[in-house]
Amino acid sequence: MDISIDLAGIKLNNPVIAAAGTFGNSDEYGQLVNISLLGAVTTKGLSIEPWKGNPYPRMVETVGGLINSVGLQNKGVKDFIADDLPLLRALDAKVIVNIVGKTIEEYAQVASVLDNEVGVDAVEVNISCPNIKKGGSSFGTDPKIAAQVVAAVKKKTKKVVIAKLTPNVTDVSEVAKQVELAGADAISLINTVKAMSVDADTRQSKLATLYGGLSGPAVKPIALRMVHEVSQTVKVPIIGMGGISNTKDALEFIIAGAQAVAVGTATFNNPQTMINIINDIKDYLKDNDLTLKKLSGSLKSN
Amino acid sequence: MDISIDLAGIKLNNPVIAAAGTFGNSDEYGQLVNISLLGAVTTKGLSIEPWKGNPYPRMVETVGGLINSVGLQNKGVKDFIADDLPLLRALDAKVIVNIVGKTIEEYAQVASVLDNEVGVDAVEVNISCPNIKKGGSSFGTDPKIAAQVVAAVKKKTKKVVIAKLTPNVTDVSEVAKQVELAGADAISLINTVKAMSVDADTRQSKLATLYGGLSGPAVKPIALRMVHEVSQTVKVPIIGMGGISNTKDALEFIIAGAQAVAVGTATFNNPQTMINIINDIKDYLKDNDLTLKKLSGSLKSN
Amino acid sequence: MIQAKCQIVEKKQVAEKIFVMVFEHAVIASKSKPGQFVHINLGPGSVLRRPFSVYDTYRDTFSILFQVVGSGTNRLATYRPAQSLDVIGPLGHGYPLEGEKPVLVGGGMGLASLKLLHKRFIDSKKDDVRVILGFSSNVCAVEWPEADVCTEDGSLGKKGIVTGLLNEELKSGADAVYACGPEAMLKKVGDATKGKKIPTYLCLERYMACGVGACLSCVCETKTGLKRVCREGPVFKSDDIIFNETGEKKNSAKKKKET
Amino acid sequence: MIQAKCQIVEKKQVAEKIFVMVFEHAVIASKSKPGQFVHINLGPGSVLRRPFSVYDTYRDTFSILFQVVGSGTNRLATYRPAQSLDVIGPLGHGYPLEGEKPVLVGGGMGLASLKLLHKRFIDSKKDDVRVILGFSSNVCAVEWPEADVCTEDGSLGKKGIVTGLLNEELKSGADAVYACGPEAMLKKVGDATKGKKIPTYLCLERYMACGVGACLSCVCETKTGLKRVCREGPVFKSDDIIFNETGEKKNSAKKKKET
Ligand SMILES: Cc1cc2nc3c(=O)[nH]c(=O)nc-3n(C[C@H](O)[C@H](O)[C@H](O)COP(=O)(O)OP(=O)(O)OC[C@H]3O[C@@H](n4cnc5c(N)ncnc54)[C@H](O)[C@@H]3O)c2cc1C
Ligand SMILES: Cc1cc2nc3c(=O)[nH]c(=O)nc-3n(C[C@H](O)[C@H](O)[C@H](O)COP(=O)(O)OP(=O)(O)OC[C@H]3O[C@@H](n4cnc5c(N)ncnc54)[C@H](O)[C@@H]3O)c2cc1C
Ligand SMILES: Cc1cc2nc3c(=O)[nH]c(=O)nc-3n(C[C@H](O)[C@H](O)[C@H](O)COP(=O)(O)O)c2cc1C
Ligand SMILES: Cc1cc2nc3c(=O)[nH]c(=O)nc-3n(C[C@H](O)[C@H](O)[C@H](O)COP(=O)(O)O)c2cc1C
Ligand code: FES
Ligand code: FES
Repeated sequence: MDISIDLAGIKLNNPVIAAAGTFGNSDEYGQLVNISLLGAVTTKGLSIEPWKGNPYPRMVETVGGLINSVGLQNKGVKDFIADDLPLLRALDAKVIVNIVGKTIEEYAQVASVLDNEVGVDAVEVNISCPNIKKGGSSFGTDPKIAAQVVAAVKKKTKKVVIAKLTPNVTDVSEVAKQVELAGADAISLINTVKAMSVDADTRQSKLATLYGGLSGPAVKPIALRMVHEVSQTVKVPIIGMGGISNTKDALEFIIAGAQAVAVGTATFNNPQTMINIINDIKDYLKDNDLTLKKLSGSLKSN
Repeated sequence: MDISIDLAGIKLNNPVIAAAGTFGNSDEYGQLVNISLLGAVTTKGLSIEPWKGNPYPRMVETVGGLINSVGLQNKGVKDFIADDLPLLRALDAKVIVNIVGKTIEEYAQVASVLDNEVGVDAVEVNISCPNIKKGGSSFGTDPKIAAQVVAAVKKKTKKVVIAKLTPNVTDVSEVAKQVELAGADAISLINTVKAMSVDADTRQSKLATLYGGLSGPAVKPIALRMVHEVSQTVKVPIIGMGGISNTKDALEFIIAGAQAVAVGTATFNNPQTMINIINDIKDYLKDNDLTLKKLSGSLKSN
Repeated sequence: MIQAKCQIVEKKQVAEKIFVMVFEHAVIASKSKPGQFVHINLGPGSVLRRPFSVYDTYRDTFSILFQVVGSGTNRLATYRPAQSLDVIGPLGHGYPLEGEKPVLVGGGMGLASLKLLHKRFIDSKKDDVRVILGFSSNVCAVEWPEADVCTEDGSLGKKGIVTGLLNEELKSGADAVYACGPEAMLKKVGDATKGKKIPTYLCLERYMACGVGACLSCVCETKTGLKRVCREGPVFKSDDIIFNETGEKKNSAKKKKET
Repeated sequence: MIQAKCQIVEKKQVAEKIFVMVFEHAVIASKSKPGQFVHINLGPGSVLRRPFSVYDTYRDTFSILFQVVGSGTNRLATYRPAQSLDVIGPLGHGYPLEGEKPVLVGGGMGLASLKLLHKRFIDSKKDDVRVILGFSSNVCAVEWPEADVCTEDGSLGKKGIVTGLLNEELKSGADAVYACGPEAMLKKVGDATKGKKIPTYLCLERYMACGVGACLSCVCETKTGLKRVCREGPVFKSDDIIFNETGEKKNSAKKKKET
């Protein structure tokens, strides 16, 4: 059964994508997962220069979720191209490179460097980074600034540009509308939800930072609502994510309006999650005599 | 051990409150819980005329949480005063009445009717209602409108006014700042997070409405972060809530900056949750040689 | 209504995915009336309790009959004798005992709420009580020797649905009807006695959160307004229930499509 | 590294809250080297796996030794023989075998990573291997006949901490040190051999999510940059580790208070 999709011009063998920051940069999961079977892999947020990220501890489990404060540690675009890209190129799966910056220019620079690289199918603009010029609030919480970042990246690359939205906003569809107008070829959401966990014994944050980002099944109902809202607003394809842990979850996102889905936290629990979803989606479509195209956005009103 | 608190002039025997909409209007839990032992009970959102709420189904369980779309069904302020208030007056616990409206005037009217009633210790202004004049988006997502609602209520009552904030905003501390300026005597947060659940078989929302509100342990890390943010911004006392299910959770909120805590969803799971927290907080304070006052907002930086 | 840790004293599988679980608790056992239910906490990790009819009581024990249909019932089925679960009960208003020739109609697991009712009728010397049970197929059938059974696929008992058998009983003088099962079936049972002055009691099953009337999630439209199934129900007089509201969801979905 | 359902073939409680759990899996058993770990999925409802050192291997089985310290280990302790758990392993880089007179130093459950190392030393005819174990008290002590034991409260073995015993061994010619335990202890072990040209290997335990190097949650500062404990570790050369980073959190908290 054909479950390939066209994502803004890129052909994915199936709609299942590894989410940024949860699947490493190349073959970290290669011994456990046949990565070539995935629709696409997204690499960890990449900046123009290496970033050190936040101190340890960077991760705490919560009910149905986890909070991370990795802080976008990465080796910088040059080392990525030298060390990791060759391995990624050899995969059947498409390659989406998640890019980050502390100024609009930095985003544009990373995109520009990647533009010449064979094997990079799309760049995903992670606008959840702290905007150092605006006192650290994230680029993605202001629709105008979000649009500026996307426009700047668009100018520097012929690759498909995906805008990755943050859920920490009053009106996610307004942000979606603005990044679409700025030229985003696709939209992915949600990034993690700003969250906190306190150790009642030490009376400190359980992370080395004060806040982190919540992901996993706990945020799924929020992510699904946002994907639906955005799907009612924009025409570009949507990659839905946030807590997807099994085939039912993936189907919910597609029905609500996503063309593709990404899996993050669930991979830590079971690295086979994405492979299982790919197989089971086929069964569901057969059983219900549907195609992915018909399924996507097919939510019936009540 | 004394764990009483002064909440904007009301003396609560302890800092544990039943959250609005989860504990009924009077003695629904009376056979299972000694309600008089609680710090306060908050009644279900009350409007000037009866509201019918949303169609069934109104509730769906998710991982670590539940989504409800009860839609503020209530009998209206007159019947409440006649049927329920006499029972509430007889309790040792303080009584907070959660009020709702579809226009700013409706909020003010409910507050005005309640102002003469003995046994109502505070009104909690639920600004998460759909603002019918503004196309249905909630009053609480716009700091200015949120402040207007609070100011209008303040004008009509001498009772303590608590502003209950919605988490569905980019900057919750901005809303908090504005309602404080408008005269709120205390702030409570969070209300439920806008969310969705889809049935992959019927391809419909699992609720009769499209979206509902997520509560329970799943949202706790988000609620805790917001309580901390708000505590850094305002001076009025804070009632923290969102997923509190045990004493550790309650302590986390108090450490992060709350003066009191409210429990909602966890009561459905175990009606004894609040009683357990009240008892265990005492032990914790003894063991750590602390008072509630010292504990509140005592988060140490990392 | 009380909340108590109740020890499981017996668990037996009676059909595929169907279990009887017996709990020990003298107060809940002695206070439970036919049609009432218990609200069970499934242990760490679950958010909501799950409601089950009191299937039977015997001395200091009460039992439930349940089918594994989702994650909660799946979890429940993993518990074993000697373990304890936190139970609230008995909850709701049960069936009043009326009529000399009552008919009890159960659809699927709905039968669970009728067993104790049957027993009480026999106890009160109303021996002329009939039981009609309908199942989708043989697979989920539960034995009840006195019952007339029908299955949709004819794999057990008569082929057909319960209202066929019910109509026969009504013709031969049945003077009270008690039913529990899927809402589509309940509606048909209500229709069968409509205008006939035969008291008809229907037991509704709705998603519940609190189980005690506090959360307003389990509401049902009636002629006297919205009622809470957990508190004013789960048993209602057939005439009172406005069934449209339940179907409203799907209907309005269709309507919107057509326009 | 593979991912496999592994059946529990044995479970025994060896002290209060301390269990040995034996799993059957030929490949994981045969590939596991001393100091490596397995990453165990605790079943429905848990988000993250939990890492445990491979305690021992025997034919087609491998075992872990674990202490119940929180919700995850509590859950793990509820599993029984004949049940299966999803295990990823073996993971990480273990201890290299060096020295003629090695000393193995375990603090608390850290001993779990040393048992197999001890076995390999004996296998390779390095009989002059010493084992020093330290516990906070008798309560959590685990038997290891060859070991010198000390407890902080003196309730078992000598009263004191492991570095006391270690220094004696160093004086009497120990030429390699292997340690696993709380980071404060590891730091002291590192200090004890600093500048002494005695190869010292420390096994770190950090919160882990993926266990395979993908998520960057388990990082540790080293002289050659940030390293992933799950992938480049958990065993590091003592000289390489920069311990300050770990303490940084509390230090900076104090500093801020002082200013
Ligand atoms: C008053 C009352 C008495 C009940 N008595 C019994 C009984 O004696 N024996 C028995 O087997 N079941 C009984 N039920 C139904 C039982 O509560 C549900 O089957 C159970 O809650 C499902 O939980 P789950 O997590 O396994 O299923 P979920 O995963 O929540 O749902 C699985 C499927 O079950 C259906 N379902 C879930 N909850 C309900 C519900 N409350 N009512 C109807 N369908 C539901 C849903 O449509 C869904 O498709 C009763 C329900 C009520 C309200
Ligand atoms: C490579 C590695 C090997 C390990 N080997 C063993 C072993 O052989 N036997 C054993 O008993 N334990 C071992 N641990 C520690 C074990 O993984 C933790 O005890 C376990 O994850 C705690 O889970 P929990 O949910 O019960 O505790 P939580 O509720 O998560 O935490 C309870 C307490 O345990 C501490 N804790 C949690 N995770 C860790 C961790 N990763 N490292 C140190 N402390 C932690 C926390 O400080 C917390 O106070 C190992 C850890 C690592 C990283
Ligand atoms: C450990 C971790 C690291 C992440 N790193 C990134 C990142 O570098 N860039 C990014 O856009 N999103 C990052 N994310 C967010 C995920 O890609 C994803 O949007 C989010 O986790 C929600 O999906 P999930 O619930 O399936 O994990 C990270 C998430 C986690 C848990
Ligand atoms: C069934 C239900 C009904 C609620 N009704 C109200 C309400 O009427 N007014 C209000 O301000 N909040 C209402 N809430 C929100 C709760 O008071 C609380 O803010 C929220 O559920 C988070 O707390 P929790 O996670 O402990 O439930 C309701 C929540 C639930 C679950
Ligand atoms: S379940 Fe809460 S009112 Fe019925
Ligand atoms: S646990 Fe993910 S990198 Fe180590």
